[in-house]
Amino acid sequence: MTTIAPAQLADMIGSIARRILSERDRLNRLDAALGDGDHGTSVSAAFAAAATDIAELKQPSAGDIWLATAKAVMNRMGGASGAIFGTFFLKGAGHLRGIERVGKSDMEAVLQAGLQGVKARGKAEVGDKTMVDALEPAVTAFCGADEFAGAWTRATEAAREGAESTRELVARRGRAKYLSERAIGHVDPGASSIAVIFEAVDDWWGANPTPSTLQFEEAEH
Amino acid sequence: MTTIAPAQLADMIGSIARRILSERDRLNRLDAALGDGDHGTSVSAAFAAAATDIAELKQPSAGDIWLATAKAVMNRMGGASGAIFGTFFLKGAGHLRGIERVGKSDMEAVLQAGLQGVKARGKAEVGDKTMVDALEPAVTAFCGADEFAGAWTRATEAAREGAESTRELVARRGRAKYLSERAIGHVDPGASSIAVIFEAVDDWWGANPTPSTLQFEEAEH
Amino acid sequence: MSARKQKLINKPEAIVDEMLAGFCAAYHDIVRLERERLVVRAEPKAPGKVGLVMGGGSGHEPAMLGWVGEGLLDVNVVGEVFSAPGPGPIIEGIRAADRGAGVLLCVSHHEGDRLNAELALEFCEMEGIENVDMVILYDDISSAPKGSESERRGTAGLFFVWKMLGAYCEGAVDLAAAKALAEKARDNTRSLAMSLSSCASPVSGEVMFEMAEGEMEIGMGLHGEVGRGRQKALSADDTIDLMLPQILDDLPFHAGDEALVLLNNSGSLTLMELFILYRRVEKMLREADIKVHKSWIGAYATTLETAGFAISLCRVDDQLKDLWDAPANGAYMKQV
Amino acid sequence: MSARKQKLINKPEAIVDEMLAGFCAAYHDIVRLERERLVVRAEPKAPGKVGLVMGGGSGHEPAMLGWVGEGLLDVNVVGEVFSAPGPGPIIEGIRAADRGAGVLLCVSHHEGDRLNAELALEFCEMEGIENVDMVILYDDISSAPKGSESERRGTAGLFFVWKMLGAYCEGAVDLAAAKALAEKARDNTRSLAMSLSSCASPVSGEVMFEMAEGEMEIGMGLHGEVGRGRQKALSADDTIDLMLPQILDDLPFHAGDEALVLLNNSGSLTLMELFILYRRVEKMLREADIKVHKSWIGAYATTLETAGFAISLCRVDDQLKDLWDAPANGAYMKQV
Ligand SMILES: Nc1ncnc2c1ncn2[C@@H]1O[C@H](COP(=O)(O)OP(=O)(O)O)[C@@H](O)[C@H]1O
Ligand SMILES: Nc1ncnc2c1ncn2[C@@H]1O[C@H](COP(=O)(O)OP(=O)(O)O)[C@@H](O)[C@H]1O
Ligand SMILES: [Mg+2]
Ligand SMILES: [Mg+2]
Ligand SMILES: [Mg+2]
Ligand SMILES: [Mg+2]
Repeated sequence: MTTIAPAQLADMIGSIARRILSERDRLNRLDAALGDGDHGTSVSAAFAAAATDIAELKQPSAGDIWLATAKAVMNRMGGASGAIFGTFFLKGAGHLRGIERVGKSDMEAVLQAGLQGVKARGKAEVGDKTMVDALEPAVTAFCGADEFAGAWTRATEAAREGAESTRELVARRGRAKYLSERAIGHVDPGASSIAVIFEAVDDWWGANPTPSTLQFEEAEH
Repeated sequence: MTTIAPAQLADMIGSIARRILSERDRLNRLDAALGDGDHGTSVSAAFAAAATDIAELKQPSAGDIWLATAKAVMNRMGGASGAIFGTFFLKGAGHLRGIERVGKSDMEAVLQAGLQGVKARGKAEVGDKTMVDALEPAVTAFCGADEFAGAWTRATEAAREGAESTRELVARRGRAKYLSERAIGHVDPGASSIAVIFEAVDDWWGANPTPSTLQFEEAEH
Repeated sequence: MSARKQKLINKPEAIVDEMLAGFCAAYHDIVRLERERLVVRAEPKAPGKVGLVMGGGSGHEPAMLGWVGEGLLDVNVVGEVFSAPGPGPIIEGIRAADRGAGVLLCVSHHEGDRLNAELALEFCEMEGIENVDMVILYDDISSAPKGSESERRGTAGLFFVWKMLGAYCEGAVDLAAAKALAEKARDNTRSLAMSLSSCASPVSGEVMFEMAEGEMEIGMGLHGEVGRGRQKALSADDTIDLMLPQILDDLPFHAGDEALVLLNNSGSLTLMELFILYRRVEKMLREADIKVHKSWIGAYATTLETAGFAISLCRVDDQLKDLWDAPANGAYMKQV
Repeated sequence: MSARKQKLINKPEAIVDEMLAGFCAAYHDIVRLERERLVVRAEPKAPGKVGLVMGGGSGHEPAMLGWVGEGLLDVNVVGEVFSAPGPGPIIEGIRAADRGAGVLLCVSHHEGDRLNAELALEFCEMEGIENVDMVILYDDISSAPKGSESERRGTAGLFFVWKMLGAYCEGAVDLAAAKALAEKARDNTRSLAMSLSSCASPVSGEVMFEMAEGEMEIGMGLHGEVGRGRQKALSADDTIDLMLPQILDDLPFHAGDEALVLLNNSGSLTLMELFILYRRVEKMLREADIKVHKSWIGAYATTLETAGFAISLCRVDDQLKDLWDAPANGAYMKQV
């Protein structure tokens, strides 16, 4: 693959949903240490809802899929994290308008727009112990790679490292901020779920799905 | 002593109050197993109030002292036990009307009237795991003895045995009734406080207080 | 789970008096502390009307303090935690409630409350206080079998009786009629409680009884009196399915009946749980064709911080409905 | 003490929807479930008046559900436990509250609530929904220092704002004026909370945070957000002596001021404890010559079954007093 068709994009969201679900309890446990213990539950419910909503779209464009994901994540996750994770897709959806098959440079723009949107909305920078600690290095790594395939792998590694880096931080955003030093020693759940999302996409890309395995029909381009 | 003067009767109540106070925590613990854990607190507060109220009476008769004790016990203890323990003194007070110095046969009538009043009021019989299990044998033993001194000692022994006998019983009255078989193995707190009261009187009698040690003045008869 | 032993109090001996001081300061437009342990209406009811006195132990707040006021009780005589007041304070309460048409002393049926009420009435007779009567109220179906209703305990469902009797006595001039109305309301009321946890006494700091996490007990009394034994905790729906039919069968309630419904929080259940429970109650009543005239969900008669609830139902006819709908202005019972 | 993990629920995923079904069934004369997660007044307010929408996470019952009704909120958009609803439901809520004079979206200040409100307003603009504004409300003095008031969290004291703003919007035709009134009420309100215990999530069944028996923490947020660190639990009077002066100094309140006072139960404190606490509050205010216009003691904005409380004070002038005294008819806020 060098470009991604809308049906494949939809399948990718489905893969993310399944992977996040399998990590739900671990993410909840991470959140139990820093927040209210629901991150796994809400992020998995959000992506499951996104997959369902997308499946109901008729001949969606890439932008439709990204927008549906944004809305599902915002409305199903709720809370600050729903707004943050949702904004990531909402801003990306803007960049997908009019694009039929998503190439690597399109994806770079989508990820960049998402990242900037997240930072503008949530006012978090790298080092604040949030999902930005995983997302920003992942997006940078993705953009620095030449090809789609290697790009997902490098982004995944960067996201994992970024998530791990939150362990030693004090939180300046989100619920964990009220813990002050008591937050040290725990990995941020949102950063971990970013790593899980990139992992899921990387594996999905590796499995290299063909249009025939996908959920709904579309005209081949 | 072969008769008790009102001032001595007042002193006797004071002795009961002190002894009950020293047993307060043990009585609370007994009640914690079978009821709400307050028996020691309430019965000690009640006798303390009785002693105070009596000290404020001007030249009280024996009946006045018994009535003041009844009212203090009823109003300070409250609850079923306040009514029961209070009735014991209330009915006794009736028999003391017109009596200036209390002889053994007067005391027999007082105790009998109190016992009958308690049983009529609370509908408890021996074997129901209440204070009646200690009170009835104590009164019987008292009446069976020839003299005041030995009578208190025998009553005390009977009360102690009666209290101990409640250990193997299921309660049919009071809060403990709701415990059914779970009450077995625990001594009834009300029966224990009856034993403490008789012990206190017996010891007080043994110490043989003279009018000069008493709290208020009265014309000697 | 263990009950909370740490309490926000000062001296254990002073809790009742300090509570009353705070309560009466907060609601001085509704109640007044006539003397130690005696909460009376700020504005007494019209002369020539039957007075209503209710005595009882504390630890059940807002019961009964919160129901003193217009269209409700005239006087609440407050005892120690879970312990009825003695006859002395009750007599003072009767005196305070007397508006010249007699006084009805209401007794939530527990041994202590009944015995002290009896003693108070004996003293009244001795002291020549006339035109006083008492009514014994009960509603808890778990404490004695059908046929032995008069041995049952008084619990949360008496809420209905106070409200309707209070409305009635706002205008009543006849003590016997007031007593008959109280009995009518009582005889149409049934309750059943359950608990998930115990509570700890603010006096002794001791847990009242032990309950393990994941256990429940149906039929507990308002002071944690033992019910029908422990069982594994059920879901909300299964709990209602177990409890509500017993209440309906006991009166029994029939299709076409109208009822008031109370879902009473014993202390620390959340309203979220109560609303989830009520959803099932409402469904079952709808299916049984029992019309809910009005429902109340909240902490009305508590057992300190016990986690549990009671369902109470009162079958109402037109008279009782009118009395229910009449205005009331207590600190914790307001109706326009 | 450990928090109660055993909950009376059915499926954890269904708690919010089942709660709303039960709540709306019980209070169908006051509220209606317009659609999933949208609680609206049974009778909408007069056309041409400003609509009031409040969104928020659940777990705080009776807030905010209980304050939908005449003289109060028009719409409550309900989120998951302790989690703000997303922009989609908020927009539906705004639509439902629109009576032709614009809609004010009230936000209790927490990151999630603010972000989703901002998103909702952006979507409204995109979709051409006009005359919508939002107001950010806060009152918790422990969450940011004086001078940084706008970074503070919204907690129990917003009770005052809803009530007065609701009364105002019953007649208001001007959105900007409504927003200004909300800000005025907010800027006169201060709160401080404390806790003795944690709570357990009904979703995960996990305890939110651990607290040892005998510890307390001053300044906790409405979701158990950390306050000023743990300390040994104090007596009731000492706790008030520690907390109330901080509130008075913050506004600051002056001798001669009039104030509304709320003593809010975080969940499982007993009313007995609250009355004992209020006794000291009232004394301290009296000594500071601050007149209590009206006081409320009870569970208004809870943190599930947390044992703790908040003190909230709102300085009132004649306008605010009139708005406070105006009638209200919500399921859990009734005033004649
Ligand atoms: N302002 C913010 N900017 C970026 N990420 C944030 C922000 N606030 C919260 N998050 C992320 O959200 C995660 C928590 O998500 P979740 O548990 O689902 O939400 P909630 O805290 O509402 O329960 C945090 O771990 C953090 O990564
Ligand atoms: N009906 C009764 N007849 C005789 N004694 C009773 C009766 N009910 C209760 N008691 C006595 O009262 C005791 C409990 O006293 P106490 O703990 O002070 O009262 P409460 O149960 O109200 O807390 C019981 O141990 C029992 O001996
Ligand atoms: Mg979370
Ligand atoms: Mg006891
Ligand atoms: Mg007791
Ligand atoms: Mg959350």
